[in-house]
This record gives sequence, structure tokens and C-alpha cells, in this order.
Amino acid sequence: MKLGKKELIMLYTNLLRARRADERIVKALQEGKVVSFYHSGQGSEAVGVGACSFLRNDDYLYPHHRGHGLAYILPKGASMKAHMAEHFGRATGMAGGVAGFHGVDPEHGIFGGGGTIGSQFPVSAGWGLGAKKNNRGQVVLCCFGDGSSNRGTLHEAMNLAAVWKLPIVWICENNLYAQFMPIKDAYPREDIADLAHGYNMPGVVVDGQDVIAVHEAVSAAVERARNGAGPSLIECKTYRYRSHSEGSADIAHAEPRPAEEIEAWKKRDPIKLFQEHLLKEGILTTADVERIEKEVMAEVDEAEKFALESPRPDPSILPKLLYQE
Amino acid sequence: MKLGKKELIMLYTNLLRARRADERIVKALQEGKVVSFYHSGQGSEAVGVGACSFLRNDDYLYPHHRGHGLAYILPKGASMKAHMAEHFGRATGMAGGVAGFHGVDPEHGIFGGGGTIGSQFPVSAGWGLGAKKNNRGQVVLCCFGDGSSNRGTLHEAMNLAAVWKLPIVWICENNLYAQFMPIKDAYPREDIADLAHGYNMPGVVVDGQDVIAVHEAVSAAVERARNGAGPSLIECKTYRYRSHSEGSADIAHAEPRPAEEIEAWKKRDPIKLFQEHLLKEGILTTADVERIEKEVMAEVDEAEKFALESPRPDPSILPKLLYQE
Amino acid sequence: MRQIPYVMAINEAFAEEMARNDKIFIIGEDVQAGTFRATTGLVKRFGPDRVMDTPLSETVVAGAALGASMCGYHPVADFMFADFMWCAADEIFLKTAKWHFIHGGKVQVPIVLFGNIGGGARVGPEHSQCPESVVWHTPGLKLVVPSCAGDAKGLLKTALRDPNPVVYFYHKRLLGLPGDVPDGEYTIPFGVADVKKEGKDVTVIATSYMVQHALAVAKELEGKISVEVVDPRTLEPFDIDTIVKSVQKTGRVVIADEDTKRCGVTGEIAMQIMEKAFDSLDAPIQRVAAANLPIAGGYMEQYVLPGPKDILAAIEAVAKK
Amino acid sequence: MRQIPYVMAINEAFAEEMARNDKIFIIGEDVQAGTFRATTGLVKRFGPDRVMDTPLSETVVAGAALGASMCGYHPVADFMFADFMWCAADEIFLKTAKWHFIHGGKVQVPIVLFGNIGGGARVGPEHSQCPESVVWHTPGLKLVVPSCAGDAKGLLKTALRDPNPVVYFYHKRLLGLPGDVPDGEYTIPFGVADVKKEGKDVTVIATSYMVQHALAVAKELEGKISVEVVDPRTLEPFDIDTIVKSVQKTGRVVIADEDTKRCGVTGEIAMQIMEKAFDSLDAPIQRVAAANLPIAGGYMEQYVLPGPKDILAAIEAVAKK
Ligand SMILES: Cc1ncc(C[n+]2csc(CCOP(=O)(O)OP(=O)(O)O)c2C)c(N)n1
Ligand SMILES: Cc1ncc(C[n+]2csc(CCOP(=O)(O)OP(=O)(O)O)c2C)c(N)n1
Ligand SMILES: [Mg+2]
Ligand SMILES: [Mg+2]
Repeated sequence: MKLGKKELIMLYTNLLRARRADERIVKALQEGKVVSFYHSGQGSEAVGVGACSFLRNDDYLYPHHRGHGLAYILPKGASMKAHMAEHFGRATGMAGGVAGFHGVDPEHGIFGGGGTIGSQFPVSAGWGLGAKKNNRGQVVLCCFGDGSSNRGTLHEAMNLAAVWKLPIVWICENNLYAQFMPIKDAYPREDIADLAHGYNMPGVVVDGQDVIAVHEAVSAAVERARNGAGPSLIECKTYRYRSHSEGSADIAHAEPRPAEEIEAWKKRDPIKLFQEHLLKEGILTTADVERIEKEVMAEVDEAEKFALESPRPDPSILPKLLYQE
Repeated sequence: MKLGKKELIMLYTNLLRARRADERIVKALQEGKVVSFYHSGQGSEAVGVGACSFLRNDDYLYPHHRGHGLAYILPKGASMKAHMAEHFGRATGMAGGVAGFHGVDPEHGIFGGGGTIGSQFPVSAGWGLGAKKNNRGQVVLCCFGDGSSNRGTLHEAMNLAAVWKLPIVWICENNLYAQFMPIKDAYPREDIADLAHGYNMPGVVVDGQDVIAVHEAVSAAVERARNGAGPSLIECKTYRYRSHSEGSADIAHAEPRPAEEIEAWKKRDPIKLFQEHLLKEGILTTADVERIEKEVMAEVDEAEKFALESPRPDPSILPKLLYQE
Repeated sequence: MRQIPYVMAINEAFAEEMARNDKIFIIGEDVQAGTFRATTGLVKRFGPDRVMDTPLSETVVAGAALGASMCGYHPVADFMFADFMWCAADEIFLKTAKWHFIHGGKVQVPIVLFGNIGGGARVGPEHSQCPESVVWHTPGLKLVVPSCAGDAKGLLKTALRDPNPVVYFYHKRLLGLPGDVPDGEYTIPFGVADVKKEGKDVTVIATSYMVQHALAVAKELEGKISVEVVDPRTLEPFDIDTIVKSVQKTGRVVIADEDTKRCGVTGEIAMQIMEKAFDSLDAPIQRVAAANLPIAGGYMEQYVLPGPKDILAAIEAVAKK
Repeated sequence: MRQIPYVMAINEAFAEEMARNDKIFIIGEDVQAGTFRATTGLVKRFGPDRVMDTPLSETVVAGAALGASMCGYHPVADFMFADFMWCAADEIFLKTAKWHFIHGGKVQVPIVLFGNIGGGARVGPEHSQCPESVVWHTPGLKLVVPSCAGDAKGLLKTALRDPNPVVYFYHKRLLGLPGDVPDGEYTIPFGVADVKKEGKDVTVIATSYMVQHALAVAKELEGKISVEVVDPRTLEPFDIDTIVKSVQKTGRVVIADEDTKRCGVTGEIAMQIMEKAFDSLDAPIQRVAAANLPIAGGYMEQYVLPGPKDILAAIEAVAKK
């Protein structure tokens, strides 16, 4: 799919929405408004936005946990308000304020998630099976980090998907670290995409700071999956700017992450890169940039206001939530 | 290592020991002497024998479960008597008659096993770590089946071994089936050895009916591991003659295994092939063959007699076995 | 009434419900063949898309069922031996059980988690467990433990119509046991204990295979001690009321279950009785369960698992007090 | 006496024992940094071969520890959040626990399985559990649940000298709590309950963080109800004798533990008391535990987990009876 002006601006806007919402949650956390923890996604927004901006509404998505899914679920159609409200512990949150951080929005193919890293793989295989049984051309995007790729669940799920030709695109957001663990000490090859070989599926490496590159690689894999040709693995090389979770030390093993490394990656900020590109190509003017910034900030303000003004859940619902009637 | 006459005859004898002991246990089971279940290893003995006949005493071994380890543990130095006694539920068994089927013999580097398929991988990684810490050039052989290779534990263990360069040789006894599941429906590639690629380690395919081919491939990998160059994966193509476990149907999914398939493999019986080779090369005479057969049968008879005459464990030991004092 | 073996009753329930609801499918290792014959033959009738043999991968058996359940299907995840559920523990105990609740009820996960339990085959501690207590301990999972053919069928049909995850444990030693199974359609509601035998001196609450032992012992004691045998049939939901009623009558209680004693099913039931009927108790409750040891293999198995003798001794002990 | 925080006491125990025995090493995710600061700094002193950061792979954290233990080492497998042990359940509950027994005692598996437990951080059901009951249910695992800095240190040192697998659960909410820790070498034996506060009206048996709640409530009730607080400190081995002695004195019992109520720790302790001291009980035992629900996140957490108010209500209820 060749992108027109409208689509390009949508991508840009989604990048900005993910970034500004993330920044706001970080701030809110520091102000004591966020009731749970938070894993910022700043720096890697091009992965989720590039992957998820042109999916079908009925495609299934397991977002990666950075930004607690923001860069993935906003482009997929989920509400920023509901995401923020969940983090503020409100009844209007995505999970009704019961989870504190899980994104769920079945109408947009987002069925929720788990708290153990690597648990996305088996359940995504299940969605792939559901999609295949439905036979309506749906695909599944299962997103995860470099560290997540160490879990054995990935092996079982990729194998099942490959042998049953399930319509799944495995998307790895390789930001070089898993909590404090550098991926170079956790995996023996340069590219996680090389795992694909063992499952007879395409393994592709892309620049995760380049939203168009991500979009193109994912689109090709999505097409393949929709056409019944089975799963693919796409690795996006990227970075996170902030520490693993808000409040945790910014370290590799037990030493600070190298300042030069952080600086070098910030020079390749996905929003900056894409903005420069769009300005250069004449797709955006500086006036557009300012307008979009304002619009996005308005959405973020509104989302925070909505969250703050929403009530906490009524605890009496809890026992009723245990089972579906 | 180039094998001399003595070594070749030892290999042949080990093949026969594994086969005859296995046949005897099958018979004993039919006679009601075996107290647990049994998974015959007939047809694939060249894998264990080729892999384990020249290991060091202090190398660590996790045998594959076919023959409940016979073809692996006998060449490693374990006692046929104790193996048989365990299956007869006797106090003289490898596990003191408490397990009923697990092989354990710490003096020969055999530390026991588990009943869930795929559980061999993580614990073998641990032995690899122990071996590396010991720094005495020990290696670990971790043996498993084609079906076992579907477990995610393999991924986690191979990855750890690769990234830490643990001295482990992963040996897959691919007999084309996992219980009733044909490997072609359980894994998307022809060769399980192709999994090695993702972990930056050698992946080798050998004829599992050819004891010398297995020996050579394993020896090379063992050398590599001893020298600190890390793990390897070796896939041995083989077959099992009998059904999955004694008493179970001999089927693929829900249909009988093809008779032609079984017949074709029986033509490539590992003992027959090797005997023909040794006779042709003049390493063995027909008189030798008869003598070895008699010796092995004597060992098997003695093992069965030993097992039958051994007492059952005293149940009062059970509570004391829970903890090491 | 028609008598068929327990495992055939299970097989029948699958066939009937699969015919009734095309969203039901069975997924697991070797389910087309059916290791314990619970699913044997179904592939012929319903095809390999509804009776799906998987690779040897417990996490995706559980995960595939969990995922597909959200897409509108009603999967049965067959773990062969229930012990193997431990290979997918995160998927079962931290995901399947909690998914509906933690997402504010916004997704439904109708699944049957199916596993064979119990000792008696002397195949050691990883093929013989009755992992009931860990399941019952986990909020969000229903738990069915049928003790006879009729219950096995009726409860499985109910499980296959429940919009929640239901763990269904069927016992090795009951597979071939014939029992009354009505012709035609019937279901048995969850949370209704069954008084398998009335009595007035001692209440024996027993589960699964232990029910058969309890009935045999009750018969043996006839004329000496009048034993009431109550089978909860489902542990979650749990019918404490029927049990309390029996306890109020007898004042003396034995609880028999094959899972490990410590933090097991028996202690939990005892505690619930203490909470609801403390004043009716004429003697401390006796529990009969597996010793606090791994289940040994070979001839040693019998020294770890509970049996009729233990039930007998416990009944005699409470009766005396 | 010197006062240091609970987590520093743990850190000290590691350092002392690692200096004493060079076979001890720590293995897990992010142990060099120390997510909860329990292992922070040890890598500087003992190097990366003894404080080993692994890939994100719980099965090999558990398996590597299990394997290396048989090669003569004494590994500490750190699971970060104890909840993550579910990702290695087969390795922990079916392998580590059973290995020694099922192999006829021919191999030794000295391991410490280390995990952070408990709610209070509002981080949902997979980062907040107290999975004590499942561990206690599993024969072959010892279980340590320290409630204060002094116990945390002394018991960890004992764990690191035990030739068996020991599960050591330390609580999130206790990390920063200062407590008396003697200077110099000491260990605390397993299986010796500690009467944290003497009293005569009601016995409160509490574990881990609940001990602190119980002590606070006991103080609050001073002059009204005299509360004895007993901390088992280790659940396996379990010191039932000290508890029975207390029950014989008070006749009234509350048991408080943060794990889920059903099939939990509280019911097991209650049942053991019923078995050993039925006639001393003047009122049914009250249990205080987490509701039979997944642990909700955010503001909803508090409605699932037990707190001081629940202990207070339970004490008042038994005292009245
Ligand atoms: C099973 C499990 N192990 C460990 C953790 C703790 N943890 C949370 S995120 C994380 C790192 C994940 O790394 P990666 O997949 O690379 O994603 P990133 O956070 O770098 O985006 C870890 C170790 C967890 N939540 N679950
Ligand atoms: C975790 C687990 N799942 C399933 C089983 C049941 N089972 C025992 S052996 C086996 C097949 C193993 O196949 P493979 O690894 O190819 O070895 P083979 O028996 O063919 O030699 C199965 C499914 C088990 N023991 N453990
Ligand atoms: Mg990462
Ligand atoms: Mg096989």
C-alpha cells in the first residue's frame, strides 16, 4: 500500500499522540495520579504506529507493554481517555479500573493482556487459530520485546503458527534491553529475526525509528498472513529513552546505561525523523506541525481531565466480575 | 577419534545389550513383572550407543526416554541389573525402586530425570553450567525426541547454552513420531537441526541407524564443547519399531502407522547394518557374533534374575526420603 | 437404566455437545487417538478441524484455547495427564483463571480444561497427581470431579455450556467403571452435591475415585456404622449447604480426597464445615488424603495414596469419639 | 540492638553466606542490579560468575539452579516476583520438589528459590500474589516466610545451609521496615515458631506482613483483649507444637495470611489445630486471608487483600463467642 498525504499525516499524528500521552502519564505518575506502575514507551513509537495504523478493525492485536500499549492501541482505534482512566484507577478505564494498566477494547480487536512477559505468545496463537477458523481474512499482530523473545512460549507459539499457517505477524520491538539486561548478553546472534529460520517463516529486520519502514515491512507480512501464507517475524531495532519503569534505575546490569548511547538514539528520534521527512517532502508545513501539536495536546488534556473526573469503580462489583453469568 | 577393533566391537556389543535388555523388559512387562509402563527403544539403539560409548565417566548425561534410557546409559557405564530392578520395583533398582522407571547413577554422571517431556532441557542447562563452573572439561549430553523439540523449554535452554557457551550437546532422536503425532505435522521444516541456526550453533543431521555416523558427529560436537566453543545440536534420523508404549495402539493420529514404513525402516536395522559392516570388514567373524550374542544374553538373564530376586523397598523409608538430612 | 463405562459417558457428552454447538472444538496432544479413549472416534465424526492434534507444547494448547475462546469459540484443552498442566501453569493459573475478571469482565473465556487424574497405574509422581487443590485455590476456575458415569456425562455437558473456564478432572481408575447413564439429553447443574448413600452415624465427604471407595466401605460397615456418603461433584462451585445438612445429622465427619493432604481439598472442606457447623461437630473432622510425599512409583505408590483402609480407619476413629 | 531494614538484612545474609561458601551463587533476571535491592551490590564483591544475570527465561533460571545443585553447587534461583514462578512451574513443583525423593535419595538438590511476594503496590494479580499455599501443598519444598529483619537474615542463612530446596518468600511491604538485627553471626533454625507478643485471650497466628498487622492490632486492643501473636516463620517445617500450646492457653484462634483463602495456608493451619487441639477450642477458628478473587489492580486491590481491619474484626468475633 502506497501512502498518500492523508495516511502520512495520520501516521505522524499517531506518533505524536503516543508520545504526548506517554509524557502525560509519566507526569501524572510523578504527581501521584497513576495508581499502578508505568513503563514509558518514549523513543520507540514508530514500531507500534507503523505496525498498527492500517489494520482492519477486526484484526486482533496484542500490544507490546511499552507505554502500556499506547503506540499500538491508539492507531488501532482504542480511546486515549480510557487508557488514561485505567491508569488513574477509574471505572471508565479500559478494564473498568480493575486492572490498573491492561489495555482491553474488544471492539477494536484488543482482548487484553497479561503481566508475565512472554505470555502474549500462546494466547496470540489462539487468536490466530480463531482468525483462521473465522476465515474472514483477519490477522493477528503479536508484539513483544527483545527480552520477551527469550521465553520458551515464543518457540511453542511460532512453531504452532508455522505448522498450522496461522495468520500471525510476530513483531519484536528490540530496544536493546530487557529491564537491566542488554540483549547482547541474552541472545547469541545480532538479529532476533534470525529465529524465524527454524520455523520456515520470513524473518525481517527493519529500522524501528523509521515509521514508514516499519509500516512497509508489517504491511507485507500482514498481506501474506491474510492470504493464508502463514506467519512472519519482524524485528524493529529501536530504543527506549527512559528507564525500564518509572522510578527504576537507568542501568545495564548494575552500571548506568552509556550516555552516548542514549544521545545517539535521541538523534534518531522517530518523530523528529518523520517530521523532517514530511517537511522536506512538502507533506507538512510548519503551520501544520503546530496545528497537529495543538490538536494532540488538546486530546491529551481532555483525556486526563476525563480520567480525573471519572469515578473509581464500585468495589461491590468485584465478586460479580469473577464469573460471566 | 578413529576407532580400532576393540572400540568397534564395544559399539556392537552395546547395541546388542540395549536391544536384548529392551526385548527382555517388554517380555517381562507382558508377564506382569514390570510394575510401571515402558517405552521400548527397539530400532533406534544406534543413537544412544553412538553418542554415549566414549564419554568420560564424569560427563553428564540426560538419556532420552526410549528404552527408559537403555541405549544411552548402558554405554555410559550404568548397570543393566539396576535398570531392570527399578522396572521390577526393587530396592536394588537405580532409584531404589521408588521411581519405577527413572535411571539414576550419579557415579556415572547420570543424575536422573523427569516424567514431563521437555523437562530435560532446563536441568541439562544447569548441568552445563555446573560443568562450566567446574572447569574440568566435562560435557553434557542432553537427549530428546522429535516431539520433545516442540517444547519451549528447548528454546530457553539452547539460548542460555549458546549465550553462555555451555558445554552441551543437544541430541535429538527423531523417530518421526511423538506418541501418535507425526513430526511432519508438528514442525514446519524437514530437519529439526535447523533450529540451531537461531542460536548460532552448529546443527547437524545424521543417519541415526548408522552407529559410526552418530559417533562421529557426536564426538566432534563433544570436542567442540570440551574446548569451550559451546553447544551443538545433532539430529539423528531414526525410527521406533514398537508402539509408543507397551499396550498402546500403533498409530499415527488415529490411523495405523503404514506397514511399508515400518518394513522399510526394519531393513535398515542399526544392529543388522553394523553387523554386516563389521563382518564385511573382517572385524567380526560369525563365531564372534554368536559369542557376543551369548555373552549379552547371559548378562540379560543375570540382570533379570537379579531383579527378580531383589527385595521390594521397605515402605518405611519413604518419609525419610523426602529430605536430605 | 442403561449402563456404560465412565469414559464412554464422557465421550458421549463430547459428541452430543459438539453436534449441538459447532463452536466447540477439542485441542491437545493425541486427542484424535485419545490417550484414555475420552476423545476417541470424535475426529471421524467431526473432522480434524474440531479435534485438533497439536505439537507437544502445553503452553500453546492452553494458550490456543484461551485465545480462541475470545474469538467466539468454546475450546476444550486436553492436557492428557492433568499433571502436564504444570507445563502451562502461567497460561492456566495466571491467565485463563484471571482474564475475565482482570479485564473488568469485558472478555469472555469459555473453555474446558480437561485432564486425567489419579494414581493406581504406578507411573510415578508426574503421571498420578490429583491436582485439585491448586485449581480450587485459584479464583476464576470452576472445578468438576465426577465419580461415576452418569455424573461424568451430565457435568461435562454443563461444562461445555458454561461461559467460564471449567477444569474437568476425570480419574484413571474410573475409566472402565460402568454406571447408570440415562438415555437421551440431560445435564447436571454445577454446585449440587449428591448424597450417594444415606446414613446417620458418620458423614463421609468424598471426591472422584474416593467416592467409590467410600461406598464400598460404607457397605462393609452396614449394620455396624451407618455411613452417609456425600459427593460434592463440583468443588467450585461448592455445595456446602448439603454437606452442612448431613453434618448436622451425623455430627461426625470424614473427608476423603486423593490429592496431597497439606493445603489440600480435605482441609478446606473441613474448615468450611467448622465455619458453618462448628457446634454440630461431636468429634474432630478426620481427613483422608495422600501423604505429604511425592507419589512414589512402582510398588511404593500404595504407601503414599489413600485407600479404602484409610477411610475405614477414619470412620471408625470418628465414630468412637 | 542494631536496626537495619528487612531487605538489607537479606542482603547481608547473602553476602555472609557467599563469603563463607564459594559454592553459593545467585542466578536470575536482573540480580546484579537487584530489582528489590535484595541482591544489589553483591556482584561488585563476588563477581558476575556468582551473581548471574540470565536471559528472560524462568524455566532455565529454575532448571539451571536445579542442574547446578547436583554438580555440587548451592544456587539461589531468584524469580524476582514470586508470581513468575508460575512460568517455571514444572521445574519447581514437579522437578525440584520431587527430584531427591523420586530418585531414591541418590542425588541432592540444595537450592534456594527466592521470590518477592505480596500486595500493596497495586500492580495487579500477577505481581502481588503470596503463593504460599501451593508451595506448602507440594511435598519436598521447605518454605520460609520471614516477617521482620532479624528473622529474614537468620532464616536466609539457614536456608543457604540446608541440603534441600527451600522456597524463601520476602514481602514487598516489609522491604524498608527496620528491625533488630544482631551484629555478627547467627542463624535461626527452621520449624521454630516465634511468639512475637504474649497474650492470653486470643491467639493470632500470622505470617509475613500479616505479623506486622497483627502486632499493630494487638497493641490497639491492649487493655481490652489480650492478644498473643505467633509467627510460624517457616511453614515447612511447621511448628504446630508452639501453636497448640498457645491455643491451649487462649482457646480462641485467628489465623491471618495474605494468600487466597480457599485451599490456603489459613485453612491448613486451622485444620492442624483441629486435629491436635479440638477440645481446647472455645470458638470456631477465624481465618483472615485474601478474598477468593484475583488480586485486582489500582484502587481495587484493597478490597481483595486482607488488612488490619479484618484481623481486628476476627479477633473481636472469636473473643465474643
Ligand atoms: C515472566 C516475567 N519475567 C520477568 C518479568 C519482569 N519484567 C517486566 S518487563 C521486563 C523486561 C522485558 O524486556 P523486553 O521484552 O525487551 O521489553 P522492554 O521492556 O525492553 O520493552 C522484565 C524482565 C515479567 N513481567 N514477567
Ligand atoms: C509435558 C508432557 N507432555 C506429554 C507427555 C506424554 N508423552 C510422553 S512421550 C510423548 C511423545 C514424545 O515424543 P518424542 O519426543 O518424539 O519421543 P519418542 O517417544 O518418539 O521417542 C508424549 C506426548 C509427557 N510425558 N509430558
Ligand atoms: Mg527490550
Ligand atoms: Mg519421536
